[in-house]
Parts: sequence; C-alpha cells; structure tokens
Amino acid sequence: MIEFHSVTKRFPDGTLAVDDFSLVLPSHKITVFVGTSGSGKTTLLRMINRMVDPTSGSIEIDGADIGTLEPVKLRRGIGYVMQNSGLLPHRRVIDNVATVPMLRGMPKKKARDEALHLLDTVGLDRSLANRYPSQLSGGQQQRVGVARGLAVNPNILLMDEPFGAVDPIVRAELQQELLRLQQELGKTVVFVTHDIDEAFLLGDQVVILRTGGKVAQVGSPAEILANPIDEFVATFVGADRGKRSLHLENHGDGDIVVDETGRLAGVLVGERSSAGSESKAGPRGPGASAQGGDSR
Amino acid sequence: MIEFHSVTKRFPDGTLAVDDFSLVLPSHKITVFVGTSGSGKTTLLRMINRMVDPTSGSIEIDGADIGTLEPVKLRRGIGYVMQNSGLLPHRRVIDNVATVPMLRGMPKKKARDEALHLLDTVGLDRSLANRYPSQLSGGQQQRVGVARGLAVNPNILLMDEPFGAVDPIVRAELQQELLRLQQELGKTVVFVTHDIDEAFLLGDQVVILRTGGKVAQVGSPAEILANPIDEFVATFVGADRGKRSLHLENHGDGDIVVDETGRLAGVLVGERSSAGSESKAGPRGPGASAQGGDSR
Amino acid sequence: ASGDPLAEPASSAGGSTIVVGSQAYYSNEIIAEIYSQALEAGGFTVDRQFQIGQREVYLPDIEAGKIDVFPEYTGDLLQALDKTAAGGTSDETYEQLQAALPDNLRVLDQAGASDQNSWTVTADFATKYNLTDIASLINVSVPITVGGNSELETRPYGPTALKEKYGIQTAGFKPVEDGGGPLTVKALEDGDIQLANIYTASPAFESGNLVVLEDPDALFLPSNVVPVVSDKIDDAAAAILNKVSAALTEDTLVQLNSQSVNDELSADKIATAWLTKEKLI
Amino acid sequence: MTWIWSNLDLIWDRTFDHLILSVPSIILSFVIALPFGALAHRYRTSRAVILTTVGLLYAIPSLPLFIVLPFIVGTSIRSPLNLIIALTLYGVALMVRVVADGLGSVDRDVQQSATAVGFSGWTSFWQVELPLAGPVLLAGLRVVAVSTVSLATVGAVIGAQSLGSLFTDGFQRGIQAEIIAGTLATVLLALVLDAILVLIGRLLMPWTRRSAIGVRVRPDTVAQEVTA
Amino acid sequence: MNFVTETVAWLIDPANWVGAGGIPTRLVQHLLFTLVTLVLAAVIAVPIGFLIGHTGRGRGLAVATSGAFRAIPTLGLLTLVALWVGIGLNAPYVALTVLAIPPILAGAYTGFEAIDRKIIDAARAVGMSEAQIVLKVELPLGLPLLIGGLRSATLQVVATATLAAYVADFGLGRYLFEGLRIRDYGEMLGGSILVILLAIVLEGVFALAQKLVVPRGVTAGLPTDIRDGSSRSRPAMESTIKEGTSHVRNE
Ligand SMILES: Nc1ncnc2c1ncn2[C@@H]1O[C@H](COP(=O)(O)OP(=O)(O)OP(=O)(O)O)[C@@H](O)[C@H]1O
Ligand SMILES: Nc1ncnc2c1ncn2[C@@H]1O[C@H](COP(=O)(O)OP(=O)(O)OP(=O)(O)O)[C@@H](O)[C@H]1O
Ligand SMILES: [Mg+2]
Ligand SMILES: [Mg+2]
Repeated sequence: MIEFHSVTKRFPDGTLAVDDFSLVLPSHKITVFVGTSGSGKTTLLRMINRMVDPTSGSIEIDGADIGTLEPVKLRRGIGYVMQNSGLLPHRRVIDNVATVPMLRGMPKKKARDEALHLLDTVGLDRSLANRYPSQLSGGQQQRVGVARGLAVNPNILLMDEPFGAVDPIVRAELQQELLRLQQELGKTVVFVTHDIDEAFLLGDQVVILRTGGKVAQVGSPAEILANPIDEFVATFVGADRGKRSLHLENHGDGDIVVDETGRLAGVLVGERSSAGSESKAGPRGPGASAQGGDSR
Repeated sequence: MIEFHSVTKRFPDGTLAVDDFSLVLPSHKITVFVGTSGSGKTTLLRMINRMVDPTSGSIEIDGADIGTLEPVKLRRGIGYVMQNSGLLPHRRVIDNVATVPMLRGMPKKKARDEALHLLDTVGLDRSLANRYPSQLSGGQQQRVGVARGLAVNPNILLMDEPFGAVDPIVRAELQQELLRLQQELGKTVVFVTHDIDEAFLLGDQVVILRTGGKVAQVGSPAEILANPIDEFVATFVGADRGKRSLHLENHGDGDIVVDETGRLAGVLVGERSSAGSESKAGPRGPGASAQGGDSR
Repeated sequence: ASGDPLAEPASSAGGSTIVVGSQAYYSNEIIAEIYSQALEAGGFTVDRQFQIGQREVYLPDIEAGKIDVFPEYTGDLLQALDKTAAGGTSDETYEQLQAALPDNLRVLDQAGASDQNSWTVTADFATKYNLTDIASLINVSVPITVGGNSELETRPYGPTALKEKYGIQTAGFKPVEDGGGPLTVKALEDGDIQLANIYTASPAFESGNLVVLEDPDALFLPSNVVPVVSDKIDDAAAAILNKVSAALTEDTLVQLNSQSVNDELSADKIATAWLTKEKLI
Repeated sequence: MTWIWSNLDLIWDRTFDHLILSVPSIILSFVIALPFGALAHRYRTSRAVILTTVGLLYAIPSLPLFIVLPFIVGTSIRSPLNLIIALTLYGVALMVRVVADGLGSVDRDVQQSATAVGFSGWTSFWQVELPLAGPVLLAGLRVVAVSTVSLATVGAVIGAQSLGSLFTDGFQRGIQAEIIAGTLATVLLALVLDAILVLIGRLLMPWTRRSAIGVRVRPDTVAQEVTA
Repeated sequence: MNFVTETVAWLIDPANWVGAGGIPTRLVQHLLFTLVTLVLAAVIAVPIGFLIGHTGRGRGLAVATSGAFRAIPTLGLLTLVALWVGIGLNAPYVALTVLAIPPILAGAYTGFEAIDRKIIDAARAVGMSEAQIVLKVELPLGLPLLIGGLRSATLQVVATATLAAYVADFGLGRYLFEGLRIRDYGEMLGGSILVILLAIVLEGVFALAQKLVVPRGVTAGLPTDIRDGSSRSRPAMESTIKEGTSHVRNE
C-alpha cells in the first residue's frame, strides 16, 4: 500500500507541479494517473521512488516513510518502466534485464538465467536475448522494459506512459499482456497515461488529474463514466463530446453502435447483463487470475 | 476524381512499397488510407502530387495523366498537410500560409490578406498571425498547416497523418473541425492515418492496406465493420479482439456499453434507429453540408 | 632642408614616394626609421614597409624594385648573394658587395656602425677556460652546445666552419629563433648552450656578462650597415642617406639598440631623438 | 605594462593589419564553402571526395603553406593577398564540412513539405534549406572566425604584418608586455568578431530567438552554445 | 615547379635519414611530443568535461573559457612562456597543451550531453548510484565523442608542434624553419609533407579507434531504419561535428 499524505511539489523554478495531494494506492491493484500534459502525473510517480522529493508532505510504503530510506536502495526494490523503455543502448537485451539484480550483488550467471525466464514471462523469444535494444521493434523494447522492471521481483511497479510510443495494434497487445501479467503476479502497479481509454481499460482505481497536480476525480472506471463529477471530467472522458453517448443503428446484418459524433464504436452482441467480475465496471479480485493464467 | 491505374512503386533499394494498386477516389469525398507502419500509405499519397513517381502504372486527376504535368506546378495546385505540420520554422504563421500563393506570383499584400481570412476559416485567432510556428501549440500548428494547404484553394487536399502528433483531446477537436470544413468546402480529400477509429470517423471511403501496399479491403466504414473481408481486416478493426463486439451492462444509473476485453465504450442513450445520412454507416452526400454550415 | 629646391623635381622624377623597408629585426627597423625620417626631412615622401621578415623574404622584393631603400649589412648581404665570397677587410667586403649586386641595385656609403655575427660566450665561461679568441675554445673540457637562429647551422661561419678552420668540435646545435636576442642570452646564462651567435651591436653586451671571441682568421665577414638602394634614389636622396651613414658609428648603434630593448622605446622615437641630436633634421 | 600605454597606436595599427587579413578570409571562406558544402551534402560520392580533400587541406601546417603558396598562385610572399588566400583555404576546409552538416541537419519533414507545397529545388535551397541550416552555419562560421584570427598571427614569422608581429618583435627585444599585448589583442579581436557574428545571426534568424511555448527542442541551441 | 623536384630529392636523400637530425629521429620526437601534450591536455580537460557533462553545471563558463582559449594564438603563448622558462620543450608543452584543451574539453562534455537524458534517468530510476551511472552508462556512451575531441586535438597539435622548433632543437618543425631561413624549399616542403603524412596516419588511427569504441548497440539497429528516426539524437551529434571532430587550428 502506498499512501500520499498532503504531498506538495514545487520545483525550484516555481512550478507547482503537485498541490496538496493525498491518496491511498491499494496493494495488488493497478492505480492509473491520467491527465493532460503537465498535470503532474510523472512527478507523482517519481516521488514514489524518490527520483523527486516532495516539498512538503510525506509518502509511506506499507507504513514506512520513504523519506527515511536511502534512495538508491529504495529504487532497487521498485520496478520502473518508462516510455521509450529507457534501456541501455550499449548493453544486450539480457544484460539490460540482469542489470539491477547484478547491482544488488547477484552473480552474473544467476542473473542472466533469471533474465531469460523473465523474457519468457513478458512473452519475448529467448533468441532476442543477445540483441541490442536498437535491434528490436518498439513493442519488443517495451517488453524488455517491463522485464527489467520485474527483474528484482518488486512489490511495486511504476509505469510512466510505457505504451505511449508504440503503434495502436501493438499497444493493445501490450495492454492485454499487462492485464494477464497482473492477474498472474498481483503487483501494486502505478500507471501513468494520458489516454483515457487506456486508463479505463487498465485501472482498478483511476485518478484524473488537472493541471497543477490537482485531483479532479478518483474512482473505478464505471463510477467515473457514470457520474463525471464536473465538466472537466466529462470533457476529459469524452462524455460531453458525445463520444461516450452511444446509440444503436440497424444496418442490415445487425445492430451497430454509434456515438453522437458519428463514429462507429462497434457491433452489438449478446444480451444486457449486470456488472460482473470480469469487467472493469466493478472491482476485480485476484480470483480472476486463474482464468488469465491459461492464456499464456 | 483521382484514379490509380495498376500503380506499382519499387524504391531503388528494392522495397516494394506499392504493388499493382488500382482505385478510384471520388471527388468531394474523403478517402482514408489506413494501415500499419510501412504499408505504403505515404507512398500512395505522395504519388498524387508527384513527390514519388510510380515505377509502373499511371495516375489520373480528372482524366489527365499527371505523369505529363510539371511536378512543381502540379504541387502548387494541390494542398498538402503533414504530421508535425511541416511548417517553415523560420517564417511567421502568416507567411507560412501565404507561401504558396506568393510562389504562384500573387502580390505579397493580397496573399497576406487572404492568409488572414484562412486563419479565420481554420478557427485560429488572427493575433497568432505574427508568431513563429514554434510559438504555437501542436494543435494550433496543425490548424496553420491546414490553412496553408487550403491557401491556393485547391480541389485536392492531401493529408498525411495530420493529427498524429497532437494529444487525444485536441485531436478530437481537429477531427470535428475537419468534418465541418469539409461540409463547407467539399474538397477531394485523401487522408492517411494508422488509427482505425480516425479512419472510420472521417472516411467516406476507407482503404485498409497491408504491408507492401496491398489493398485488404475498400468500402464505407459500416461495410467494413459489418463484413471484415478476412482475418487481417478483422484484427485491424479490432473485431477479433472483441473490441468491436459490444454488449450492454446494467450499472445502476443506466446501460453501460462494454467490449469483450472489459474496456468501457460508453453509456447507451436514445433508441435504435436505422442507418441515416448523419452517420458514417451510409454514404454521406453533399446535401449534408447545409446542416454543417450552421455549426461554424 | 625641407625648402631644398632640388627635392621637388627629384621626388617627382623618380615617382612620388620612396619605399623604405626593414627586416623583422628591431635594430634594422630603427635604422630604416632613421633613413625614413631623414628622407622625409629632405622633402621626400616615404612609404614604410617595415618588419618584412628575413632576407629570403624581402630580397626578391628588392631585386624586383618594389623597395627603394633597405638597411643592410655588407658581409651578410654579400654572403647571401655569393656563398663563396672571400670577404676580407671592411672595405674589401664593401667592394665585393658592390660587384655582387644586380645591375638595378647599388649600395651607398657604408656606415661606421657594424652589426656582425660573432661567437660569444659568457664572461664566467671565458674566465674559467681562459678564452680570448675562437681558437682558444680548444681549452674547453666540456661539450660545447651551440645556439642561434636555425640557419646558423649551415652558414659558412657555422659549426662546420668552426671545425674546419679552428678545429673546434661542437657537441650539438640548439636553434633559438630570436636572432641572438634575450632568449639566446638566457640560454647562455642558464648553461643550455655554451656558445652563441650574437650580433655585435646587441645591447646584451652592455651588461659585461658576455664576451665576444676574437676572430683572427676572419670567419665572419665585416658587416657594416649600408643602405641598399634602387635607381629611384637620386643624388639628393643619396646625399641625405650618406650623411646619416657618416654619423652612424659603432657605439651609436649599440646605444640605439639599448634604447629599444632596455628602455622599450619605439623605433620612431629613438630615430627622432637621434636625428635631432645629430642635427640631421 | 607601460609599453602598452606608450604604444597604443602601434597596437591599433597592427590590429588594423590583422583585420585586413582575417575579415576577407572569413567572408571568402563562407562564400566559397557554400557550393562545395552543398555539393558534399547532395551527392554521396562527391561528399567522400570533397570531405577527404578538405580534411587533408587542414593537415597542412600553416607556415610552409604561407611560403609555398606564392609559387603556386604567383603572389608576393609577404603580400596580404598571399596570407588571405592561405587563411581562406583553412577556413574553407573547416566550413565545407559545416555547410554539409548544416544542410544535413535541416528537418526532412520541413524540406519535404516545402517540396510538397511546390518549392522548386533552387527556391527551396535558398528559401528553406539555407536559412534553416543557418544556426549550424553560424556556429561553424564562429569557429572559423576565431581560428582565422588566431592563425593570422603566424604570418608574422614570414613578415606579414599583423598582431603576430608583436610576438616576434617582443620576442627579439625581450619585451614581455609586447607579447602579452599582442596575445590579448588577438583574443579580444576574435571575441569581438565572434560577438558581431552572433549579432548578425540574431538579426538574420529572428525565429531562433523566440522561446517556444511548446517544449520544442531547437536543434541549433546546443551547437551554438558549444562553439561559443 | 622546380621545388617539387627539390622536395623529392630532399626526401630521398639518404643523408637526411640518419643521425640525430635525421628524419626518423625527428619523426619520433614529433610523435612523442604530440602524445605527451595530448596526455597533459586530457588529464586536465577530461575530468572537467565529464563533471560538466554529468552535472550539467558550469557549462556556460566552460564554453566561454574554452572559446577564449581557442582564440589564444599559440605563437604568442609560446614566445611569452619561452621568455620566462628559457629554451627547450617546456614552453612548447605549455603552449600546445593550451591549444589541445578546448577540443578535448568539448569532446568530453558534448559526449556526455549527447546521451539521451532518458537513458540516464532510467538508469537512476532502476537504482544505479551516481558513480555507477558515470562509469557504466555515461562513459561508454560518451566515449565516441570524447575520442572525436582527442582526434581533433591531435591533428591540431601535430600540425602546430612545428612551432616548437622556434625555441628548441626539436621535431619536424626544424626542417621548416631551417628550410625557410636558408631558402631550401626542398627541405621545407619535405618537412611539411612529413608532418602531413603523420597527421593522416594519426587520423586513420583515430578513425579506427572511434569505430571500435562505439558501443555496438548504438550502431547495430540503425541500418534497418531507412527512414529518419534519428531526429532526437541529431542536435547533439551536430554540435559534436562542429566541436569534437571539426579541426580547429590556432597557431
Ligand atoms: N525538473 C523540473 N523542473 C521544473 N519544472 C518541472 C520539472 N519537472 C516537471 N516540471 C513541471 O511540473 C509540471 C508537471 O510535470 P510532469 O512531468 O509531472 O507532468 P506530466 O503530467 O507527467 O506531463 P506529460 O504528460 O507531458 O508527461 C509541468 O508543468 C512541468 O513543466
Ligand atoms: N525513399 C524510400 N526509399 C526506400 N524505401 C522507402 C522509401 N520510402 C518508403 N520506403 C519503404 O516503403 C514502404 C512503405 O513506406 P511508406 O512511408 O509509404 O509507409 P507508411 O504506410 O506511410 O508508413 P508510416 O505509417 O510509418 O508512415 C516501407 O517499407 C518503407 O520502408
Ligand atoms: Mg510525464
Ligand atoms: Mg507515412
């Protein structure tokens, strides 16, 4: 469990990036920070592993104030995945994954062995292990990034727009992969994105931020979608533009779902059901992991 | 009307970017080329203004083979908008817009006057006219790009992922703006994107390409969505991942539309209707423009 | 002298201005400045082109008639024009030089002042090994390293000549491109070199720390100061320059040099002061 | 240091001589380097040939070049022209590479969009590529200016008057103040020319001055600062 | 073109290839002098450059001072220092070290700066200490540009070391001065050609070294991407071209 207590961050140049932010991020859940550029998402994320120190307020991980911990040591226990993967270009894939365990003193051979296993975990072929990052596609690089983040078997995984730079198809794949992994591993994930669709897909808890690190709304995707707290949230989730107001149209073969701007959303199948454990509309328990495990 | 007749493009290094491509692009309509990276979208687009010359085959505009036209002259009669706007960073906004008319010999003063009008047309405040492109936001830059594309009052407007680099909210705005403009101006638009949602929203005719410039399917959005011709298209439009297979869930306040992956698509409003002129499901005639004109 | 009626036709007949050149050597520049001021006082217009490198750079220009007056040194110039020249006494050298010059050039009267090459050691060194002339270098029991401008190594009076004429074996050559200037003197004093080529008019001798070794076998040619001139110099101008040369004695040159090096005065001030004192202007 | 005060006119004269040598060389280097740099930028084969040639040119020590040049071009050895030609050669050697790199640094998207809206090759070169390469060209030109000013002093060894004459003269006369004055004046002159170039750059390239609202990296800033 | 034959004659004259003043001796002197100067300059410039590159601080100052350093005429410094310390190699060492510092400094800090900030940020985020970031990330990635700076410095020093013969019996510059003074163009040009050849050989060595130390991963993926995806790294590379690998000579 990660707790923010009245955290404020003002950068030396005067920018108030985060203003009196308090929130509890539940363990084994995915919390998504979503907001436009400059809304302080990255700053919030980086305060968790002390890449940024708050100006005031405190952050606790499982009850321990991280301000008292040695940053380098703290970071080695927290997974970190960023856009463009942040891999070391001069090291092979396998060495990138093995970096942190080796920094923590694991023997090279063991670290590499475990790295190979991690490549399996994130769905990468072991034959890629000896390539350099630049020889991989964007999507493959992101998978390596995730593998590296998992290498120390951390309880917490921080992800800063990890899929922001890959194309939509690969992105969808990676999102599904993350959901699968999470069902399997049950980490406490903090995920940053500016794509509301991604936030709704991945988040157990979604935090919508406005500029200046102010919380606009916190809740499950369904709660937010059903009751946007104000106009800003409504705009942000697309409700005001009619993007979320769908209606049905009959077009020969079946019912087509169309939003108010005329965009096709899809084809209607199945019958009306009430909110179930499989959808993001309700809380998703760890129990769901059995099903996800098979799909690997 | 733009016609591709068995057009093939093989680059000097051997890459077969477009292979025996034939298609008619109707006048006053938006044709969207959509496909993953490297599928030849840009190449196809650039053959229309002779930035790329086909290896074999021919392209006709309103019956005239463009191979016989002088490229520079041809280009000055066709609007071109690209990702990152392609504005000249060393010229002020107004001069960027006035560039092509002045190249065509229009007096400076007149060109600038018209450029100011065009800024109105694309919804930009005239006070921005004397800024440099780098002083504008990404969305504003794209608007300037569109204004520049319209400056010679061309019949044809080529747009290469024009909204690819702006954030989702601004993107949605720009898309609506383009639809409004198109209802007003009725250009023959060729639009390239790799975002299938964007393609379905904007395209009267959508061309799904696979790698190597092969056509996977051509049709109206509704036709494609209802009957994906093969597995590739189904994957591409998201049908196979269940993204397009929507079902309803009841969640207190109303019906929530959810896809098979659990992603929230929106809230159901209104009643089932049959396909009408307002939706992309059917062909949209120029008659629709009267209604759109008001919205300006 | 500025009212001299002869000056007018003279300067207009031979072209409007007289070009005076100088080596990139401060002492030479002072003499050139003296020539210039004297000529100007005589009503001539002078174009100063000073500090134009060493002989190899400016000699072609003099030969081509681009420079009209140039302060030179009889023996040095003779050797530059004729490597095998015999030399001899000051007057013999002067005569040979007149013969060796190309047709379009001549030399005017030579001055009493000379600034010639020399083999020089420190006074301490001279005392220690009892040195008086070049031949006595044979007494020196340590290796002798020679210093001077790099051309010295191959000059007719250089280390090779030392061996051939006096039987002195030297141990090596260190170039110091300051024309026997302060750095050469410093090298002598520091013991980096033992024997140096220093021009006899150098103010460095004023201190008394340096001793010129005598040269009975005439290794060095006498090098009296002499203006080399082109056809453009008419009798009037020549007369002015000859008057200057007559006043320019051995001691004078050392004093002038000392004013430049020790008092850090510029060439034009030194020249004006001297010409005024000698009532030449 | 009294030497400096009593010889200000001499220092000023030599500074003027120095300007006569260096300013034309700097301008000529730029003008001559443009076509060669453009050629090197445009074609792969000419690039190899041209860049190798200028690379070799730069390896020639200056002193012998000053001396040999008159034999080749027929100027007098101590004529300023001789030195100007030599300095120009070094400037060109440096600048050609810069021009090629500068043109190469122009955003391809911008270039392509210029072509797409109907700029012809020639117009595009003058109105788009060259101005956009401007910041890199300026950075290179500043290096050329500083090194030309510095290099011109070597001419004193062969008798071409410049601030370098203060070194050779001060060296012979043992006047340290004279050498120091020459060195300072050279550095100062270089910095002044550099500042003038920066100023010209500001005037000619106003768009680089305005700070961007969006966080757009200007490709030129690094280069500009580094060579400052 | 008589001086061409003179030059060839001088170069092939066996007498010039032996003894203390012979070409091999002077060549070795020249080379050793160059090496020592480079080491001296590197010892001063590299740590400063790395510090600036790593912290991003003091950059403005370093840029300004190295700009001024660049403008210092080597001949002036050489004669001045020589008046203080006398003849021999001390003065040339000082003057040429000053000459070599700016390019090496620039190579060092641009090398560090050219590294994508994200990579360093990520390294810090996964728990590398500052020392580890310098040694394991910045050093290998910045090395190519540092070597570029050394390369540029080498070329300048080799060519300019000829001036050392102004105050010392030393190196290939002796042929230049002696040839100049006695109007022996064969000797002068022969000496120049030797300097040029030496410079070319060293260039080759450095080009090779630069290839060898570029981490393979940095080049490995590039050829597959035909279309230009490198706009990110471009600004930094450019500056290096100007700074690290461009040859600036101040004599
Ligand atoms: N090191 C810094 N110094 C000064 N201001 C900073 C710094 N880092 C971030 N900021 C500012 O703090 C605010 C929040 O930045 P942050 O990076 O957290 O936003 P973000 O939500 O992650 O945006 P994006 O979607 O663009 O990544 C912005 O205004 C930003 O300019
Ligand atoms: N100038 C060129 N030389 C060689 N190959 C090229 C060239 N331009 C494009 N290609 C290749 O042609 C194919 C099609 O390229 P094109 O740019 O048309 O794709 P695209 O669909 O626009 O991709 P993207 O979505 O990445 O813009 C690709 O394989 C590409 O590598
Ligand atoms: Mg961020
Ligand atoms: Mg494309």
